Amino acid sequence: MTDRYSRQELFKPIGKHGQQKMEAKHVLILGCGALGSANAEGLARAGIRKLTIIDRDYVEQSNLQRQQLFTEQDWLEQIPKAVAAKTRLQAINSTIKIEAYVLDASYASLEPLLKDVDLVIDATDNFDTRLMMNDLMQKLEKPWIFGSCVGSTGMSYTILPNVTPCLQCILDATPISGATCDSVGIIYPTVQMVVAHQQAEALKLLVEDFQALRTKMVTFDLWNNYYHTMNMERAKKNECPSCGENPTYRYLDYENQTKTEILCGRNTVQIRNKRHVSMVELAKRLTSVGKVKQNDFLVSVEYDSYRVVFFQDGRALIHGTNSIDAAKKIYYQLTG
Amino acid sequence: MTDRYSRQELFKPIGKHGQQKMEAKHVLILGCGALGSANAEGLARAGIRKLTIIDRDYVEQSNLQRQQLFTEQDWLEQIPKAVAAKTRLQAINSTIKIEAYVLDASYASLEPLLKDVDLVIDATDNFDTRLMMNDLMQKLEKPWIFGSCVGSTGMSYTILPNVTPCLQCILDATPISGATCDSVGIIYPTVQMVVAHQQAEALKLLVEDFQALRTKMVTFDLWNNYYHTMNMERAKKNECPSCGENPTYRYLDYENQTKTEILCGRNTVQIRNKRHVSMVELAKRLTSVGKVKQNDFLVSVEYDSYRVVFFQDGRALIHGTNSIDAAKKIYYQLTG
Amino acid sequence: MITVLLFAHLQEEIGADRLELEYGELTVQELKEKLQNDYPSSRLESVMVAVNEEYALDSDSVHSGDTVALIPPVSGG
Amino acid sequence: MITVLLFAHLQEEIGADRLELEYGELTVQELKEKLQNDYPSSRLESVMVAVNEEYALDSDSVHSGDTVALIPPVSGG
Repeated sequence: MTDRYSRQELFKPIGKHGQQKMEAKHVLILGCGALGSANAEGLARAGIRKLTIIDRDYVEQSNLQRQQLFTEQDWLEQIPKAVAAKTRLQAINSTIKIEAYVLDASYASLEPLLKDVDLVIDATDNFDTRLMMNDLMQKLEKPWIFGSCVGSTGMSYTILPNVTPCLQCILDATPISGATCDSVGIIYPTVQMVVAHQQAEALKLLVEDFQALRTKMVTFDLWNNYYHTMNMERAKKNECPSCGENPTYRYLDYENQTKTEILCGRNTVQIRNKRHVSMVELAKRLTSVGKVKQNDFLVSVEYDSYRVVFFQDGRALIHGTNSIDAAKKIYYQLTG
Repeated sequence: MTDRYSRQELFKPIGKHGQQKMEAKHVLILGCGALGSANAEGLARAGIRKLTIIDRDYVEQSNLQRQQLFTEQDWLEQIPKAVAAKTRLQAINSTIKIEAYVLDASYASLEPLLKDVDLVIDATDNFDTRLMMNDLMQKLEKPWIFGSCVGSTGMSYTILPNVTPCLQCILDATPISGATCDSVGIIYPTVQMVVAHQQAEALKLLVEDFQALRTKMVTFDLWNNYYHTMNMERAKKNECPSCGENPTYRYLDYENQTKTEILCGRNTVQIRNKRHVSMVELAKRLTSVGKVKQNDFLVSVEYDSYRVVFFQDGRALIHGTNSIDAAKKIYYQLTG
Repeated sequence: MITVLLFAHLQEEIGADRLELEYGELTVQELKEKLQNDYPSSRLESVMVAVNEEYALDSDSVHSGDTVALIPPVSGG
Repeated sequence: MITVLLFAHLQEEIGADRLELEYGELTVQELKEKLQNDYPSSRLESVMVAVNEEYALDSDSVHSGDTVALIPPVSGG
């Protein structure tokens, strides 16, 4: 043994035995923004065998305030986040294997990457991707650790197939409209607090100390000094389409996946999404972002140089771009 | 305004007004190990005016598992932590002023550096330095944020002169013997969790949202899933020698300061400390570190290539080095 | 008295981070409806509810002395 | 019954992270003495004590139903 992990091995619940287990494990981090970069740094320092990082985005100036692995140079050169992260992480720990993918996570793109993955850490910024991941992890029977944050509020929950309720159980029947960092802001300590919880749970899973897992959902508010835990046993639903007795994994079906198409010559991208969004709620929310117009059929908002129109059937038009990547990014900045 | 801090300005309790306040502030971070490096990164990203970092140590391999700003290269070149931190922080944010000092914090070395400091963040690894800092901050009437961690347990508390109890109130009458990372280990999420609390409190102080301050002491255990807050009002003591009616600031007196001397030709450093240490308790504790011998007058322990002997009058001999820095480091690794 | 803890956007919409309500016994669903009525701009549709730190269903009852947390799922990352 | 939450080194020394004690009313000081007696290897000298999340003095009393947290100050950083 080298001295490198000595302080972690001295921690009794890990020990040399736990460190050996950890050094055999492969973790995938979905998203490499604030939560993803901090989680990646933690696992690289802890010395797992292999880390896979997935992100569709590149480093922007407004990321620097809270995204831990990135520098001004990464922003000036517009380096993709997964690539910038990998460069920094290998300087931190050259002994672990890191694979970085610049891609938009979908069922098709993710499943092949999950083959020998022991654990997934959620660091995405939207519930479409999370619900797809939830189905996929139930299907593959692998654990994942939900995490999200906005403002001074964050939450985390460890999901174990066949043991705990899944994300679908918890969110079922509720149209989702999470607040986003682009509408109400975010401070760095909120990120750290979510990551502290995700990392602690990750270490427990990686060293196989299942007894120590939290089992409760944590929600906190660092500015208002709240820390709330919620026993989740009653959330488990037998008829859950993801983890119930007859799972259908509906977010893995082609027709339920989010689809995008460029509308030729119109400088517009159309996004089609099966998720139900309440028009009333959406309109209320978007007023903090830009000028909102609303009628019986649609809600429209001016956002930066874009105009985004949401229809009741789940479609959205992003006017002002021909880039699918740019359009998706704006879409999730607005809808979460 | 640039886009750089936009997500922080969108957060209502900060806003553009709070960001302006923040950009006028000077924070000193005492210690640049695990807590120090993560706190420094948070404040550099948040965009304060000036950051002063103080640390006596250089980067070692066993630091890399949890000390956020450092790379393998820093370890291979044995760069002092304050210097390595500054280099990385300026790459993260070139617009703030950073001063890095490689020095052992004492009353004499610290006081001149505190002149225009608005806030101190505690990231030291021992209670001798914390109690000296406590006296100094009471004397100068400046706020500081206590933080400490070991294993999966950490704690944090915000100390405001003339408002809250001080560290001396809380620890009074109790001989201190904090467990250290070198005896029982530490995991990275414990660090992040303490830093999340310290950073949130720091932001509140820097944007002058005093109403939002936590006021309670937080103690947590991430492995055992504990989160405990403690109302501290009753800890305030009128006769406290640091914050009471007739303060004596005893840790600022020369005779109460920790003193070191090299014992010529003996490859030994002597440390003299007025702090009362229980021999019985010390012996119990050191058994986890190395081979302990004990008699009515002293406790001795074999630690790495050193032999350390503690006497009842507060003296310790560190055999096996002529370096005061090395000796102090070992001393605090053992006593905390 | 029922104590209601508010998280995320509800704090701003309701103008407080905590409410003390003098409602008699009612269901979670009824509590949400009353709040929606009293605070028309609050978005309660997708909120998770915990009663005394336990995940609660819409049909569960809330009694005097209970602490109810209203937790809108946040999605940032 | 008194619930005692244990932090840091006390967990290992006492072999649990929580105790449920059937002691009658006693002071904080007496509680510490009893524990020291029952668990001779525990280091209770410099421990901070909270009773029901409030900083407690040695002379404060502890009653059945109270939660007592024993918090040894940790010093790492």
